[in-house]
Amino acid sequence: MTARYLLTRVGQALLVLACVAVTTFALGRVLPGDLATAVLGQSATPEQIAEFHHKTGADRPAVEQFWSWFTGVLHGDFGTSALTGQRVSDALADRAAPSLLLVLLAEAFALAVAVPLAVWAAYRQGRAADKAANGASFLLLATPQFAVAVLLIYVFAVRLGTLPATGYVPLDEDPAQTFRTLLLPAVTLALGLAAVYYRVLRAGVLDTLRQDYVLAARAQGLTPRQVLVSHTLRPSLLPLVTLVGLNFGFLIGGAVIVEQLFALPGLGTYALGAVQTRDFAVLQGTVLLIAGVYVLVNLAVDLLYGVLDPRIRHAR
Amino acid sequence: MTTADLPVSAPPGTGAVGRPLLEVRGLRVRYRSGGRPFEAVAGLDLTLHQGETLGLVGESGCGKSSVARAVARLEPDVSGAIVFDGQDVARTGGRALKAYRRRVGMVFQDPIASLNPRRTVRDIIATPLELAGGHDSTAIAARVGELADLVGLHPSLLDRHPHEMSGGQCQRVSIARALACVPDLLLCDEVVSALDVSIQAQVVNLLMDIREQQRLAMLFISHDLAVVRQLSDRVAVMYLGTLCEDAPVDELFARPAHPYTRALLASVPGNPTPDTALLTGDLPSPLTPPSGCRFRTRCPLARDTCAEIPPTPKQIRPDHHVACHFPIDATP
Amino acid sequence: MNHDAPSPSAAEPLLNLRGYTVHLNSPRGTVRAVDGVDVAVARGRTLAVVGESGSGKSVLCRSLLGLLPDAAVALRAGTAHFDGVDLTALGERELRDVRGRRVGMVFQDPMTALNPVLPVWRQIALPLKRHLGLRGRAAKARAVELLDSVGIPDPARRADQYPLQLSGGMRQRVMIALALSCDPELLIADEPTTALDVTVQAQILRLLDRLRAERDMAVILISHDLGVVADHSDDVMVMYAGRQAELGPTASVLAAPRMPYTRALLDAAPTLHGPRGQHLAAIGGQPPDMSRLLSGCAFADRCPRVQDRCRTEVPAMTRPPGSAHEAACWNPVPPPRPGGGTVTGISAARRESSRT
Amino acid sequence: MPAERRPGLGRGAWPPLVFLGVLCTAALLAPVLPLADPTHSDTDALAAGISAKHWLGTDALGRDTLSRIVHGARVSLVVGVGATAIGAVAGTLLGMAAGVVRGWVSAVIMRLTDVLLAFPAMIFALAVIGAVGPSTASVTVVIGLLFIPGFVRIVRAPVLSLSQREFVLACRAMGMSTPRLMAREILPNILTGVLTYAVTMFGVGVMVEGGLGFLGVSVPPPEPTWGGMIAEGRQVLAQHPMVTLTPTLVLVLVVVCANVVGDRLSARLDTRGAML
Amino acid sequence: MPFDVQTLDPIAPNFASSMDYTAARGVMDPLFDVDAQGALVPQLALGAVASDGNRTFTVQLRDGVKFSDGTDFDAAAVIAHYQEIKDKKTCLGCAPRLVGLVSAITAKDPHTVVFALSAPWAEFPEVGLTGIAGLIPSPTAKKAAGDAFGRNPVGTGAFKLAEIAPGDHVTLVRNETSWLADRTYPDKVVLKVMLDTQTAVQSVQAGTIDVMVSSQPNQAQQAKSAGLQVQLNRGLAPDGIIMNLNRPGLDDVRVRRALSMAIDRQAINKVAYNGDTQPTTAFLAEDDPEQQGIGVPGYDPDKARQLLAEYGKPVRLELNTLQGSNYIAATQLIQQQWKAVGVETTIKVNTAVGIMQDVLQRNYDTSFSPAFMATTTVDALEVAFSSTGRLNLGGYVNKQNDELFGQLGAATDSAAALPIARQILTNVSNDVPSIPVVRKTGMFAASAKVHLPAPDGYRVDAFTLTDLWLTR
Repeated sequence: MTARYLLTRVGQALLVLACVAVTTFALGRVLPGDLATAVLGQSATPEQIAEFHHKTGADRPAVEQFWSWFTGVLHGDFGTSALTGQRVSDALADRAAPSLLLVLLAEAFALAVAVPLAVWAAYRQGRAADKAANGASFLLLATPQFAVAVLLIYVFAVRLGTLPATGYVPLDEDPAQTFRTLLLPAVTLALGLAAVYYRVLRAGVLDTLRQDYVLAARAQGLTPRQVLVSHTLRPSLLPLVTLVGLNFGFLIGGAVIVEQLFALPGLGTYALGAVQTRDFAVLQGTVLLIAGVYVLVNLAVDLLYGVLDPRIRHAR
Repeated sequence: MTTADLPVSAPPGTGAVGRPLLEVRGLRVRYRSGGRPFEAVAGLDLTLHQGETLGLVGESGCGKSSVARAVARLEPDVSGAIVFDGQDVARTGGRALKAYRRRVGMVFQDPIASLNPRRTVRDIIATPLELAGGHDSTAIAARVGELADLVGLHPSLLDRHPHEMSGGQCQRVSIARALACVPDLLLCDEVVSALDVSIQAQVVNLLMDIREQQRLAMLFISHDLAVVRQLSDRVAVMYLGTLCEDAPVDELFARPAHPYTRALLASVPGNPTPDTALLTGDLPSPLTPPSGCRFRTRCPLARDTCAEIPPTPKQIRPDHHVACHFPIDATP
Repeated sequence: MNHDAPSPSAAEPLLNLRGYTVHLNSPRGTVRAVDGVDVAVARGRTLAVVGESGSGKSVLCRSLLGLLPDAAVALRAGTAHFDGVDLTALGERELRDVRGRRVGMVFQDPMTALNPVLPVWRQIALPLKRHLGLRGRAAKARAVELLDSVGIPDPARRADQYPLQLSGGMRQRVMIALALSCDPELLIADEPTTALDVTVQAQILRLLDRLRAERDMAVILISHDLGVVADHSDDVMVMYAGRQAELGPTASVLAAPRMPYTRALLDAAPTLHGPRGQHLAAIGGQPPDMSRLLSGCAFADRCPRVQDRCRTEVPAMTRPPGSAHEAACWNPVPPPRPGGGTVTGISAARRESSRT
Repeated sequence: MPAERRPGLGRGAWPPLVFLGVLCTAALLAPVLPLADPTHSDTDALAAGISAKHWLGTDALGRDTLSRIVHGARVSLVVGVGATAIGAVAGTLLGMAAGVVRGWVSAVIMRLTDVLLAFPAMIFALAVIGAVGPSTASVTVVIGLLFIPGFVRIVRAPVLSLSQREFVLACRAMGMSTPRLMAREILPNILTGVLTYAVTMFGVGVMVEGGLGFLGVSVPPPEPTWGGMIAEGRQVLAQHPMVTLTPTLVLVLVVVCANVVGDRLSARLDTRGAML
Repeated sequence: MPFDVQTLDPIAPNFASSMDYTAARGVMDPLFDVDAQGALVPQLALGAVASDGNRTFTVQLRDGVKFSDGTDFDAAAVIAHYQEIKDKKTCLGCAPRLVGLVSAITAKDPHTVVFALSAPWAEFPEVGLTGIAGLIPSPTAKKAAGDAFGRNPVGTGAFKLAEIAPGDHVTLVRNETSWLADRTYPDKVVLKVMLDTQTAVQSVQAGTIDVMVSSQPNQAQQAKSAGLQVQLNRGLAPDGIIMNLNRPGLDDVRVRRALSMAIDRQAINKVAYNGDTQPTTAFLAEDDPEQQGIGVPGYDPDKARQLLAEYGKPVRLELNTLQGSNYIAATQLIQQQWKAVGVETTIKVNTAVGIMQDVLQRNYDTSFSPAFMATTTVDALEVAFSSTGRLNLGGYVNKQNDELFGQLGAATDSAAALPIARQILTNVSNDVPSIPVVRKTGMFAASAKVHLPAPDGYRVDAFTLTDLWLTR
């Protein structure tokens, strides 16, 4: 893997982020509605609205607005929420933690379930265990997040009362409680993810099991465990790694429904709120952060490819 | 409409005399590997006369397939001259390229992968005729029938898909397709390598027959020296993108002058040669070719000069060229 | 090489197949991939198995070690005694102790048969751990030793590399080192040089000869190339459509083939010395559909010497009069005139000279 | 050896196909079927259970659940099919172009899909729908846009490998033009893969519409949509779970069916692939 | 809390939600509270005396009260606060008259403030010294923080602000130096934003939170069936539909009356609100002496059809409502009921900002959403129903009303004001510039261990944190 390759990828990533920034900005401009009405209320006079626009810079030409925002971002300044007066970067710092924790936890759960199950099911292809796991994966794939969430809340929070439905506590206050409050939302996300991961990895393992080197490994008298773990798993992981990366980026701001149902102060609800109140500084900052995480994770996935597969490492 | 309306090749020349049908001069084919460019073919000269078969042999990775693809204009990064029938086609486009493509047919190594799995044999053979244009469906159907007959395909096979046929049958389809527009030159890239011996013999025989019937020139690429010997008039030996030796077939097999040619012959199973002629080691990477003579790292006769000066082909006997500083003197 | 070794029939065979039969499931029905094979191989000897694709030679070897998927095998019959134990009677667990430990296997394409994502030494270390209990440094040291023994230069450095960093020849050497890692008594080499260039093929075949002699192994060499077989085997079994066509000492079979198929196979291959520019002696037609139950000789439809009986009765392996080997044919090719020499370019005599 | 084609999809695929077929037919015929008015409140039967009058009960506003599910299918299925069609057609064209035409064309297409992927999907959907207003058309188009990158990826990989296949080289050696090459030689070979993915994405589309409906930004009421029904039913979940469970079950069933059909298709594709 | 927190500065223009109010009410205290009957309850002020024909009000302040920053609460603080309301004119929750009528604020002594009005205003203490306007911040802190006071409020309240996490929660901690310290039970109160009321009820059930607040009663049944304490807070003002009188059809009073007559308020209460609210046709509380017996035309679909027939042209309308709200169920019923009398409507579901924008730009037909002008007094109706009113969102013009509002302000006592007020309400009920539908109803739900306080008289979805305690 050459430095040149890395440089190209970083360049591409920055280009993508720039495009995302422009798109968000443009999308913000075509949204009907005006933050001024939210901030100033129904009784705002035209003069007050004009003054508000002037103060927030909304009366300047779009290109100029974009440029000043963009240069601000380059200097680490994401602007200020016109609605709450909070610095967007501060808000994002607060909001990123629950989102990141949630996604990390969900991915961890999903992988912990999906990986062993997929390997085992592929090894026992066509047997009862495989069929049962396949059926379960289909069901989970088809069950919408909100249905899972509602069910989990009903069972674990309301009926059994063993886990809290809401009440996120920051990590630095009480890590155990953070974990407990994130458990249900993470499981909600994880169930769907696990089904996807299971299917992809199972297909990958089935594919790998057909490879000559697996036959050769069996011809060496290796135990099924050795064959599966040492020879089969790693070459089968590439599509899964791609997917984990994609989903990581996807969920970091995409778990809107789950965040809302579990009252988690994450990036998704923050962006959703910004869309609904037309708080553009917030919207732009959040989308850019989410896209940044996505791009970064996928860059990492790309690098991980090289680690997992020397063919890729040496082809670059 | 009859098949008489179909394009017909120019009358074949008179063999080795006169203007060559194909002349490749200083051919270079470049690829990129992980951003790094390298030359798969590094300055190659070849001459092929009308009705003649030139065998091109060498180990895998020596660039012989790249030569065929370059001649077929399938390689994007090519320099040098490819003179076909007096015209340099290396950089032509448009009508001239179209006309050239009709006069050159190509057959590939993998018989099944060479055919679109979603199309019937009939469609596949008809494709070049449709592309050439100017034929109605009856003329095309008639020509497809003729071609199937020519390559020994039973008409009942015409409505099958490639995966429903054997490798030998698929290769016949490929040949029929390559012959559809009555080319002057047939490029055969390892066409029998993937076939079993008994089927290989059938296809070799077929190629010998149509070469006679159609008065075709052929560039026959193979790593199998015995097959090349069977089919070729002249043989060129390649090593790591360069030409080692080029001679009439009997001359080459009887009196190989390049140490690499000799080693190749010695390695053929069942060929009685002392072990000392066998090569050690492997082909160097084309990304970092050795300086001077590219064969020197494995050559039993290599000396200091070989590392410094790349050898140029020189004629050691009539029509026998060797690119070696120290050719084996095998004059009887 | 032990010239004094007794002939294979006299020696106690290491592997002895009797009526060995494997039927496979396919979408079109049961395929008789291996049909009633009787053959034996002794320590220190090489048995070549020759046939075109689909003749059942790979299925034969893979099924011996239980490497075919359970669902694919419709029937396995006959016996396969390995050092006195019938492999067909062993369960998966017991077979696992045989695989790699007592029987090594080399596959056709070292590019696909080596795991692309594991460094070379790790791949060798896995069977070492499984069978010999070697771990860590000891395993790596042993892997490097093995690489050295198969002629890989700078083995310590190569051990840390991945297969794609090695050339084709080197990969096959690694594959061989892997197969030999636990000192097996039998090595099955399934077309070990088909994917390689001729110059490298020669090196690999010589390496196999050397290793066999050093370790007194039995070797089963699967090949479709009669030239390779001629140079590197003691005995040869020719297979056609899952059945034995001809079996016996290599020199005898190649010099005086009795089954017309073997004859045709020898004639169809172009050579470096025979006449050229003429048609090759191609075998017409295609191999039979193996999911059909063949009432007679499998080669009958393509055979120039076919008789009525060939289509109705399956020929058994018998030793035709005046022959040093067995063939399955109702109308065998007459033996060549004494002193007539070989018709083909393959000289069986050369093999003896190369062995000294 | 000549290979045999598997006949059809296998027995497992029939029940889901029949279910989807019945649902589609019912949705198409909804206006002429003897169903209750999906927007009419029967104030005497609020959140009622199954009865002769209301086969699947009623929702909290007393509207007939069966009728709302069938009418809601019109939205869900149109969005599922429409979004998949948009994603499939655009994604296939772009993916093929990116696979066949190298250089800047490929680079631009791939960067564009990256941008779409990097954009948080739900936020994108909410913003665009917020901008153009919620309707079946806007929801379909937005979900369709979000589907494009997936199809591009699904298409591009096989196209890349196909374009190195010898039959494609053969066609290029014959002088076949790139558009014709894409349409006649490459497209037929990727179509099954696209179809399989499309069937799965149809299920995803139905589910995403449900999610948007749940957030209240899908097709506006009183037009019944499954997501909207689930969201409205949630208000009375504790007392009347069936109001929300019935549409959820239907939604899950539709997506399961789509996935099973897709799985069967790809299994069939696999065996074909193995034969090639 | 079903709303996000925006600012705790009561006179900031975006101080709006019950979340803002509840938090600010915890940090700051008003001069007076209003009880359920509308009577003044002394808080920071002990009493108010009117003189000069309701033109001068002398307010006696509580002694010995300190702001949590240690400064004294005195007349200067009150004066500074009201002066700022007058100067900035940004206070949304303050009565417009406060800005217009208060001419001078002076301190008679450190604990007595005198408000001089330019015109008589009998209800000045009830309107001007309570609610949002009545919350008194620390002038020192306000000067120091400037615009940032909304995030760093300082008052005399039982609590101090510990943290604001916009979109998630506000944390208040006990203010030990408060004059209410002996009546303050929790050490810490976390006001958590939960946009989803269902989630909120479940959180109470699960014990994650103690009390949930909703501005609509939609989850009351569920909370009750889960065994929670439920308190329904019926407000004095209605929820209803505002109309844009410039739109074809809506410019005709017959159509507007028909629309009101088409609405079956009983059915809406039963179906959309589980019977937890109260149907109404009145702009103020029905039993309010000014309102008694007056209301917009009630349910009479036959008459509605007849009026529409008289109008003669087909009426097609768009009905706006708030996304993700409980208005949606009622909106769908109203759509059906209007359809039953022949008025076709399409529903447009919009965000709060979108509705606000549409309404302010008069880019709407009808809207059943929180944009309805809800007030408890007649004179506050002036903003909505005088032709120049700031919140006259439908373009309603009635010259007689304009005059009457003037007379109402000048009326010296309530007896004189009553007939004027009744005339205004009668006019408005006849003209139907907007349609009251149900009483505004909020709801609290809590687990059994919580002592639920009475709702804050000012809002149905807010309460005074001081009265909250947990039984141990």
